[in-house]
Amino acid sequence: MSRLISSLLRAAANLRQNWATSSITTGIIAISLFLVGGYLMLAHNLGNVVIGWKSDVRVTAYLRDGFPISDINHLMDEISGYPEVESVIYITRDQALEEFRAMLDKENNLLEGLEEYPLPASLRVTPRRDYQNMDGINSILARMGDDPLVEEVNYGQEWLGRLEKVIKAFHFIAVGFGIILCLAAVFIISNTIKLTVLARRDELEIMRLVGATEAFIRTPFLIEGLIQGFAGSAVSLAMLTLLYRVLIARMDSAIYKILGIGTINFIPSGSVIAILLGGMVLGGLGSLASVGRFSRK
Amino acid sequence: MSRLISSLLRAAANLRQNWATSSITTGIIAISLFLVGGYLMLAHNLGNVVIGWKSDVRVTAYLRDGFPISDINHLMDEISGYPEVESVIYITRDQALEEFRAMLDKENNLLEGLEEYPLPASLRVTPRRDYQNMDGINSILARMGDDPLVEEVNYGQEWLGRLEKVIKAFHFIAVGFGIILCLAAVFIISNTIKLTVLARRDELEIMRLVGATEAFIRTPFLIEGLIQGFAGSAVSLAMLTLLYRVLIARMDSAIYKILGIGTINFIPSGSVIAILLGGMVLGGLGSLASVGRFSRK
Amino acid sequence: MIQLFHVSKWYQKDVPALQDTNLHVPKGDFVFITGPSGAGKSTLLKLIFAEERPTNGQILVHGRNIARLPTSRIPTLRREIGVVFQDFKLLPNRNVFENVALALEVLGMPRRDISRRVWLILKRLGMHHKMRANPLTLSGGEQQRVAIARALVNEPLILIADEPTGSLDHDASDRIMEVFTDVNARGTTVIVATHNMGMVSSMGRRVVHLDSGRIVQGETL
Amino acid sequence: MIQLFHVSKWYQKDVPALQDTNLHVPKGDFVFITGPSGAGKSTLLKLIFAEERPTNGQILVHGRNIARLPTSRIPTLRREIGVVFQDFKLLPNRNVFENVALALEVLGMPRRDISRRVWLILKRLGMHHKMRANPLTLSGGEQQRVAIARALVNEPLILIADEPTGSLDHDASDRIMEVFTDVNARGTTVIVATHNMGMVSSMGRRVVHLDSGRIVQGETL
Ligand SMILES: Nc1ncnc2c1ncn2[C@@H]1O[C@H](COP(=O)(O)OP(=O)(O)OP(=O)(O)O)[C@@H](O)[C@H]1O
Ligand SMILES: Nc1ncnc2c1ncn2[C@@H]1O[C@H](COP(=O)(O)OP(=O)(O)OP(=O)(O)O)[C@@H](O)[C@H]1O
Ligand SMILES: [Mg+2]
Ligand SMILES: [Mg+2]
Repeated sequence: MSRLISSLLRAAANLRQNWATSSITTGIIAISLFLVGGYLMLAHNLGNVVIGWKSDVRVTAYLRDGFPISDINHLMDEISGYPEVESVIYITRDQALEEFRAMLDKENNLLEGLEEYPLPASLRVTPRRDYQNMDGINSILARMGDDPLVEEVNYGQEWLGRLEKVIKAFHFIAVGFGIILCLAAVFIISNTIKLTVLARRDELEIMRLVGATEAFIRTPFLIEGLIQGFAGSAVSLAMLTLLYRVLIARMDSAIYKILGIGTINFIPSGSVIAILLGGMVLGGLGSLASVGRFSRK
Repeated sequence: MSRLISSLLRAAANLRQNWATSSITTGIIAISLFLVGGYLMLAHNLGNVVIGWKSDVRVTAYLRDGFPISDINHLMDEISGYPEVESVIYITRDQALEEFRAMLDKENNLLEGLEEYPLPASLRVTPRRDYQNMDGINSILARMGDDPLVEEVNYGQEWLGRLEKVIKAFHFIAVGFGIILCLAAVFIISNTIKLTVLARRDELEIMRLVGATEAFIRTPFLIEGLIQGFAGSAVSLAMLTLLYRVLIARMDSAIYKILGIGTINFIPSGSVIAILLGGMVLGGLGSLASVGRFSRK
Repeated sequence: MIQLFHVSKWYQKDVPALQDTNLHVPKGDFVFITGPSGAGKSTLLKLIFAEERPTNGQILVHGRNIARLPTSRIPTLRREIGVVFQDFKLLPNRNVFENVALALEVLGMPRRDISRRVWLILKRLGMHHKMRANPLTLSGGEQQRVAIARALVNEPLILIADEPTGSLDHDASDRIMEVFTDVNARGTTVIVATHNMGMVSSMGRRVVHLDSGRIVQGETL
Repeated sequence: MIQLFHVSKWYQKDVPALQDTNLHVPKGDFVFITGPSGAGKSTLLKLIFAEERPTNGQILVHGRNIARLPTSRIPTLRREIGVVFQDFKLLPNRNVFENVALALEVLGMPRRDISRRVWLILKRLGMHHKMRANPLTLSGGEQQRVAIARALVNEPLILIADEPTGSLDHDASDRIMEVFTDVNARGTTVIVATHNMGMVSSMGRRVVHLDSGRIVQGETL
């Protein structure tokens, strides 16, 4: 216990005496982790944008003419009971025509001659968020089976397939760059610490010459590294919070609408903890490893 | 001249004698610039993906019935003469119906009863790449004016407006993160160099005590910084090239198709030069500034 | 008890710093090592506290064979030995008190005892008024006395002093020698390398004279 | 010609390192500065080559007022002065040759001339065989001779030596004093701070004795 206190005191003294070096190291740790955190925030929010895109996924079941409304209601009840389904709406022929007109926008007058919409009435089935993908759609289709009421089913298979692949490609790129960024942060932080330890080789040697054990020498270095790592990651989180607030305050809410998200989110709390722990582990282990490296000639 | 040579020799000797420090510094410069370059490559190629999206931009001019084909040909010739226009195609009512059927995909049988497409024949005008935006479309429309042959014009104004805003938002985010990344690289590199100079304060002091002028002391530091900066940026470019080759070789050509690009590109040559120069300027000036900072007590 | 058997040290291929040296320093002895610059005095001392390892030969310190001592056992050895380094080896970013206290901290001594003992030894060497000063701001002689204080503060079994009075005037040197005589009288084995022949002769102690890496006077096995 | 008028140096508030000191060292003189440890010898020397600035008083070196010399003019001053530092101040990552050559490189001398002159001075001090060695691998006395070589190699107008024989044996010290006498005979003003009273008296030169920051013997205005 008294050993730990004495190590802590020595670590604190070292940090004070090498304040220039310590603050630069802390700064570099902070900036490196800020990059990682900033990228995480970016990726996290762009991920939400992409999820937003997928919310257009739905199944249209065109109905055969001539069935009574009670049959249709019964089918709707059944479908909305599926665990994968969020909602079911009945679209009449007239509504479909209305929508088609709205889609064609200004060209309404072109459709003046068209009295009846060429497509039949349909049920519009929106899956729950977790099922807004190929697998989800397929399991809804499997449940629906071959109902006599349903003439045709359409869910933009081509479009959905393409979207899923685009998302996969983006995901691959995003994760790839994220990994590179993390590795770079680890490299930069550990090597910065190595530089600071290199500059203190004389100190290490003198300690050894007066009979200090490796544990005695390394404990304060470990503590210094932990403190610098903690301070660095705390600063990086503070900078992230600042960035987040600036973005929230300054960014046009129009942009959010365009991107199809309600607002931007901060990085998830798991990532906050990961940054704090990561900083400390990198600082502490980096310091320890560097001392070990200049351990004996 | 002999002064420069002597400075060069001293710089080379210093690099050799502080090889551990020098190589770590070079490594940190390399990794930092690699991040910047890697991000540039990413942004550059995603930019191409976005440009690909815009290639869907085109103007559809619905034609009034009853005009002779010679009039239509004449109008087509006129439009294809516009500097903004890439191509003009004539789409007959039958072709339009075919396309509509293809769009509705499997539901062809639903349209069995439909003999004639509700929309009239049209001209499909594709703008040149530079004019695939609101402004370009508007200037084409201005040229076309109120031609008696044209009943209605449609160019998906809503969709294009939205796309342009999304692109603007992405551009804003991409540039923002790029700036943060560049600033972080500058911070990390300059502070790493400051650490190495801090570790050599004694050397600076001894040089001053034997009568060295500031120029004599700083020139080798400047040269060392330039060399480290150059080596670092060269290594970063080598790593980028490697990354590029791996991506080219490993990435499924399907992904390119999904993303709508032919292949991925390396960063533009201007950026290559910027990275090389940036590394050298950062290395050189960082070194110089750090020496100046510990100049006199 | 320190014993060297046919010890050689070759830093480089061409010339040995120490050659086939035999020496026996009994417990409680007081020995001067003399010889011209580059004779190998510091090398001989460094071998005893394992800063350098011998190229050939065996070294026994309190029964331990230094030539074969595993690295992990070196700290234990060094804590029994107080060393005054020729170049002082003070930590530049700790003050005088902290530098001296270091020799006790490595032993795990409680902080209260450390304070008392550091103060006493600094007082004895006339350096207590500079306790809070940084070594870099001390005069040469003051630094040397801090180095001596650090070597003595843990009351070592063996005191090794490499040119401990090189930066000190005659009176101060005499006072240091009194302190050394005193700790020697309490049982510490003392080995001092020096050029100061006046001091050596006035002390009337055993003298080992080195020249070009060989003991030319005072060798014993 | 070096002149100090009422010079004081206070590093800290409580005690001055040098107090109201007057001194005149004519061109070509050879002066010893003596005094106990902490008396202010090194401080006095540091003031002359502007490592430290005086708190009060004026210092003239070859007509320049050091107390008011702008920082940018200091290198010119220092190139006229060869200094043997008490702690040597050798660059640890350059070899012996490069350390000595540094004093000529700062003058912008061609490399060929540098090689010749460095070799000659190292030979004269018996250190030419260690030309490629790193200072960290040298014995204390060897390092001191390299420091002396660096101070002498540019044939300075003034030679300032702070305890230049503290790590040297009697014979080596005598040889150094011969070299100093020789450069003095060629016109270099020599100022040596030392504790070695035997050497001082055998040389029969002017002695300035310092104690607690005051000149107690040999003061002149
Ligand atoms: N680490 C080393 N590497 C190479 N040579 C060394 C090393 N240490 C010492 N030497 C050489 O070994 C020889 C003996 O050195 P040592 O330091 O033992 O001499 P010394 O008797 O202490 O001299 P001094 O009185 O000058 O301190 C010297 O020539 C020195 O240059
Ligand atoms: N940079 C400094 N800051 C504070 N005090 C200092 C500084 N340099 C020297 N001193 C103090 O000034 C006094 C005189 O120091 P100086 O180095 O001139 O002594 P000296 O005569 O050279 O002694 P020695 O013979 O031990 O080298 C000493 O008490 C010393 O502690
Ligand atoms: Mg020695
Ligand atoms: Mg002094």
